[in-house]
Amino acid sequence: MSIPLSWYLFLAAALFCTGLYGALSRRNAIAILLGVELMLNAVNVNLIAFWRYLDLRPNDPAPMNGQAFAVIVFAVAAAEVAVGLALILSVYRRRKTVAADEVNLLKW
Amino acid sequence: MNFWNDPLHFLAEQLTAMLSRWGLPTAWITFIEFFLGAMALIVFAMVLDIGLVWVERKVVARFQDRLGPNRLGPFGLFQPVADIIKMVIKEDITPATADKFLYNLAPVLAAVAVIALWAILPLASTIYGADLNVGLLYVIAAGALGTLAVLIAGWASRNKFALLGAFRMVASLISYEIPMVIVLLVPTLLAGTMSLRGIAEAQRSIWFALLSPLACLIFLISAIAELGRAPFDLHEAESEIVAGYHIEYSGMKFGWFYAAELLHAFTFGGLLAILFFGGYTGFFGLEKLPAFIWLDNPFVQAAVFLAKAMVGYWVIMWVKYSLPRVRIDHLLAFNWKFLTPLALVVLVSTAILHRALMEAPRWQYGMALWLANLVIAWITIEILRAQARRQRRHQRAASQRQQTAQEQTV
Amino acid sequence: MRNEWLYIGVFLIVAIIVPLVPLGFAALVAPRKPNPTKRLTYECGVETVGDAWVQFKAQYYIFALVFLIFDVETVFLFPWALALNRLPMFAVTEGAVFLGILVAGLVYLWRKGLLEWQ
Amino acid sequence: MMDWLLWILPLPPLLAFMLILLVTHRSHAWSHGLATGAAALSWLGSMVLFIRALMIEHLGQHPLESNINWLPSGTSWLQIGVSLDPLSAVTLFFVAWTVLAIFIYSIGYHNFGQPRGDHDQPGLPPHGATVTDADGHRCIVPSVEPMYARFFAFISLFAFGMYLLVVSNNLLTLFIGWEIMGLCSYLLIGFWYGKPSARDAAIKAFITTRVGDMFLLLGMAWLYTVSGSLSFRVIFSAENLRALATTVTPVFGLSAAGLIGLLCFLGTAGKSAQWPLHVWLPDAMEGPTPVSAMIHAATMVSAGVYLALRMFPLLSLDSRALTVVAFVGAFTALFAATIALAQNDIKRVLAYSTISQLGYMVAAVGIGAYVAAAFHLVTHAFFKALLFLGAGSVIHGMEHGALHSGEHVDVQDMFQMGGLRQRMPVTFWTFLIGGLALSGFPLITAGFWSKDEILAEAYAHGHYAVFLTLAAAAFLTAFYTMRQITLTFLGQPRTQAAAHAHETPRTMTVPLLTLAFFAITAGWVGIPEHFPLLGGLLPNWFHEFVASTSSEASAKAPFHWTPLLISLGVALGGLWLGWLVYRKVGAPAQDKLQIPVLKNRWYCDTLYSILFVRPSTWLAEHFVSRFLDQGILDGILHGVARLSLVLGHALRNYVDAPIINGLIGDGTGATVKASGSALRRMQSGRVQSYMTASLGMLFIVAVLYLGLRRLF
Amino acid sequence: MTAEQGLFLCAAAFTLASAVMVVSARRLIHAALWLIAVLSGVAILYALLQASFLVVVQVVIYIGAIAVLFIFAIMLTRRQTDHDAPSRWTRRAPAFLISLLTLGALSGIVLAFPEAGRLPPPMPPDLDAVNALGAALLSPTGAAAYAGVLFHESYVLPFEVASVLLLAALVGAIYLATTERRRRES
Repeated sequence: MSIPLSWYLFLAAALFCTGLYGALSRRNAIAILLGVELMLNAVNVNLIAFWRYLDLRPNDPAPMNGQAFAVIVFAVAAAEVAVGLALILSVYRRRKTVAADEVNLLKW
Repeated sequence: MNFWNDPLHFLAEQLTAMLSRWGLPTAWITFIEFFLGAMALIVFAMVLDIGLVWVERKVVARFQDRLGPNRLGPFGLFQPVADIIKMVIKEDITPATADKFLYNLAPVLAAVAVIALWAILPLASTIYGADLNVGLLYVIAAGALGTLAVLIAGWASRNKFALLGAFRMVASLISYEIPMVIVLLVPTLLAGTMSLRGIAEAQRSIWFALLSPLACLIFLISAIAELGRAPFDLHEAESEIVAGYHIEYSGMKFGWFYAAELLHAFTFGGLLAILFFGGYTGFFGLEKLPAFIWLDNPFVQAAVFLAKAMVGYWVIMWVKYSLPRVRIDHLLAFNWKFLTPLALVVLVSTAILHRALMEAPRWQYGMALWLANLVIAWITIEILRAQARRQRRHQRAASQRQQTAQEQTV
Repeated sequence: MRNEWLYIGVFLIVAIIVPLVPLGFAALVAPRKPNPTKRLTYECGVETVGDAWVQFKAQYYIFALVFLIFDVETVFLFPWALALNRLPMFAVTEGAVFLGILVAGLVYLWRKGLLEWQ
Repeated sequence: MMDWLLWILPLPPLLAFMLILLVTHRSHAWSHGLATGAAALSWLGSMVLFIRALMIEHLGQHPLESNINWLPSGTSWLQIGVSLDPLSAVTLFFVAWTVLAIFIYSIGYHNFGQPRGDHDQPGLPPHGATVTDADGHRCIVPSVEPMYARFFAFISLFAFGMYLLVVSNNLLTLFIGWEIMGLCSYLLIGFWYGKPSARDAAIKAFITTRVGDMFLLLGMAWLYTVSGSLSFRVIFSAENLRALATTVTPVFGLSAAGLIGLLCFLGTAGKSAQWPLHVWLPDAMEGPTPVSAMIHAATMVSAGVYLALRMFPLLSLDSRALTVVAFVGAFTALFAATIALAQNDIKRVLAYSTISQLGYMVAAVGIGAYVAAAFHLVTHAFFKALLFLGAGSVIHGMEHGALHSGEHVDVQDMFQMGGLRQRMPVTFWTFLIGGLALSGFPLITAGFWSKDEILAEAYAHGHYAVFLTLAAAAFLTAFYTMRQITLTFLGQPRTQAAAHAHETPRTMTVPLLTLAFFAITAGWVGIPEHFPLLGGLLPNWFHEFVASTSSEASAKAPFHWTPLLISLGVALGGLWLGWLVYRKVGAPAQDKLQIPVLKNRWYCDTLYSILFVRPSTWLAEHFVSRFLDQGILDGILHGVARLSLVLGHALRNYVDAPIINGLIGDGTGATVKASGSALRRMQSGRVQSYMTASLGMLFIVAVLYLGLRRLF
Repeated sequence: MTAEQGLFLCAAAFTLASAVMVVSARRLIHAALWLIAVLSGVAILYALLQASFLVVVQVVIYIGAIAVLFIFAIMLTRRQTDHDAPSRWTRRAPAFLISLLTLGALSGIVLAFPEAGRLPPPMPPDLDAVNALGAALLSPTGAAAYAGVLFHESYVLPFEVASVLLLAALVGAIYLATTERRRRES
């Protein structure tokens, strides 16, 4: 009971930015997805911290907003990974590469 | 509270008193207690494991109509010790191309994945590590860890067979985790909690195996698959891929894979007992009678639990040594086309009945669930028979066509 | 709940240490005479050809994919199963709908013939 | 009882849609049985509701309404509800009739019961099947539509959307129905996706209407933020309206009410094809004719006007907004009418006339003639559906003839027809009725009364510009209608196909007759009191009834002779002229009126390329040469490229597509495409650099914003 | 510094270090395994936050499924993904800058956040979090009482939408992951 909320928030921010850096700087598409995963986890940490610190109130029937959000984020993350990796695989199958800067499909 | 009806907490209190008399800060005290508690449980598990080596070998022998270990000590009881010594003094060969760190990490991880289960396994109403309110999910999580260990082992030893074995293993593991998770929802529903202890307590009146035999069966099957034992042990199909993911491992590292598998099997026997056969309870309210109050003594309970677990373990061994290995396509088809749908049906029916008859008298409730299971089983069998008939018809038609063709040629 | 997780944490630490003990012991007592032949990867005595980290068929990936989706959905169902007792029948139907969508996915795979191994 | 009926009213078609798709898509009879059955159920419900609505006193002030909480999300609720007020009642009336008629018509149109085609495949219109009849010689007969069931599934879904839109008492469900219809329109225009033209038309329709919908969505969002609800009752509550009217927005100093009204009106413009978003409607004729009849004449395009009428209380708060609406409507009416003159395709003529008629209604809304607009909405739905179905029947007959005579003619080209009067009498008479109604033939036809009311209102409220425009449009309307009738039915057959055309089966003629009945009688409910002779015969029930919907609806205009005489003059004159010009079109068909229009087109083209394309290319070149910094800039330039592409397409479509009848791939388009690709060359297409760029932009903007905040 | 803070700091350091390894590891398989380390670290944080359900779900879904999926994908594209060649500094420099800026901005927000210094309130004594979560996800009528317990929020819509989302993801991913040949077969 001795950790102020800000600690968690700072940690989450750092984690988020690490993930961001990975997502922006990596060449390999899968590595980019890894970075995105980091970011999602950072978000979840925030959500749960808010749940614990701001959502919960004594003598109040357990509000679960934070946890509900987090669970939904899990679902979203799962979907994102599934589709993302599938995309990468199909691109790989066609072009034999997963380097993001060789995959410039947005161009056309 | 005395030692006989609540040993762990009794000892814990004594210890706390003693240590605080020595003037340690409470944080340290809790830590030490936790450490000792964990140590005790794990050591117990390890000793049990050593025993299991003997049991396994003896039982295999009997199944295969051999004598099995009988030289070393009475009934070859010291055989496992010899095994261990052999393991330890064997040379440990690491392939030159292997990914060292991961290669060494894998067996430890495999062991941890199994041992971790013992943290929440309630041996008795008062003898347990932690009474986690998400116990069932914890079990699944530990399973995930095991999957990881296999994958790492297969990848790190940089061997085609190993990797292939790992892939197969993981494919079957993750496939069979689905029906397992679904079916784990049934005890959760019935007991209204996910803590193993709560589930065991909820079965004082009646075992869930009676309320939902199908769920029990599905759990058993998927558990065997999770253990990767025969008939689902494709990952170490000697004839095809030599020894699967731990082909490159030797000495104690292999030993840990082996030990982990045995302990895993026993642990799942225990889980089966807890989830469907009342765990440490099991006298159907008899213990309530003043004359039999002693039946509720933790040590009796622990004995009951271990006995049940051993029975489950026995069944698993039995299956292992009497069934041939299935082909991987059969393995996956069986899971996805039979087990998973069945599990879903069982879950939904159980949920509906449970919710609908919550207030109804217990016997009606029980009968309804039980009958529902019977009906589902019957329907399933009918469907299977119909399919089998169709297949036979096709085969017969095919063979006849062949015959006619031959006759024409002749 | 806190100290339960603490306990589990301690337990896991111990569970990591325990396997390491025999391993370390083995490392001490076990002989170590490596030679190149011995340290080759074992392929039933045949010369190893090519890298072991060969590419694998996509089917494994597909099963992992299906597993992921189903896993998430089943995890969603645990709170449902627990809260059932306090919620009206409507909640059961909700869960049924949820499962129905799950089954739809399964049926899709089945119809697509993706559950067959080849 | 009523609530309950209101709630379930839209459902039967939805169920039919699902059942057809999931279960009965193999069986033709089951499919159309389900669809028509569902339509009939909804029709029955609508009639019951309509009659009940007539019985209720002061329905306008106290509409039937019921709301439920639909879905909880977080701590807020999605609330939906249904209501029945006079406007929705009359809309329900004509929707029910037209939908049912068209469902039945489709059975015949898609050759139910005919054999399967020899080489038909899904996605293409049926080519016809060879059969050997009793006495053994083989002949070609129409073949059944390959995707028969799918068609009925789609139109069922469409009907659901329309009913939902009509009964809903809030913008949310209205919008849902709106979008469902948009989807169905897309699916059905592209029903014969084998034809590239159909594909393009479908996409064009979808995108163009999407543009309007986006603005509508904006309006809705704004409305929700302002009034905290989307239900009409709340939105149009007095205090809310006052608040909306008083708040002033930064946009041209319009009041919030006016701006929101205009945003919603853009949605209308998209849906009911008002200039400048009208381009999709002519192309939409690629779909099967029942589709053109239902979606692009009777119901969906009416939905746009319906929305405009719903939003009228909002619009009427801001005179400038109203003026904009009025002029857009009037302009569209004339604009489309001029184009309709030059069409040879029987369906395209009708398409443009639809646009122009919708223009009438919108203009009516704009001049505050609320009731007149609703009135014209109803009558137009009937006679335009009638006309389209008639056209479909003609085409069908022509196909029959073409199959019989085996010559390859464009069965939709009016110059290939002629003399169908004898061949298909029922079609001819019904089509004639529809045509007269469209051109506002005096006294007997519905179109006359509604159109006349609009003109009268315009005149009475002193909107002389609008009045004159509409009068001119009316003249043109009469002209091209008569041209169409003359070319199609009168004179002598110009082709073998026309000579061997054949009356269509009863499933098609019966709907024609039904609609023809309404095309005449629908007008009699709204005869002004002070009309000479006929005035008092029937009470002007329609006005009383509908006017009570909205308090803003203006009082009836006093009677004037001028508009009456003018409308009489233009109608009769146009008809006569049309007959005069086209009665002697010989077998080598040529049209006298094409040339100037063609010339005009080229003129527009050059003008347009000077105005737009050159600058954009110049811009592109210089950006390409100068600031090619793909790290930072390509994000924006990417946007620029997209924008110029979209803009280019829009402009190109609106300027020349109408005049060259949506002919694709002309010089302008090519130029624009070229400029677009020139711009596109500078964008790398890498996700990461986009992300980096966008984030960088974000920071720059943030810094600027905060900095400025500090300053001021 | 209390023991709890110590625990937190250890977990945080572990998590962040592994995160750095994830974005910097050359060999992708190692990056994936480091990701698993990060995930476990986050799980520990959940445990510190007393969100038991989230702890296990984190392990089950992320480590058990998502990480495995990643590893499979990496092994399926091994020919390319064995090593991830370092990207040009022209890419890394702006990325680093942006991330740094983001970090600054986020920290600024946290510092400006009035509740930042807050300490956690005591857990409600008889809180069955999973049960309450289920109720929150499923209770059909937002603020309605069941068994005397009042739920303030209801996530029925997200709950169902999640399943639809997952179904869509499944179908789409399968469609992408299967080759045309297989599709033609089926």
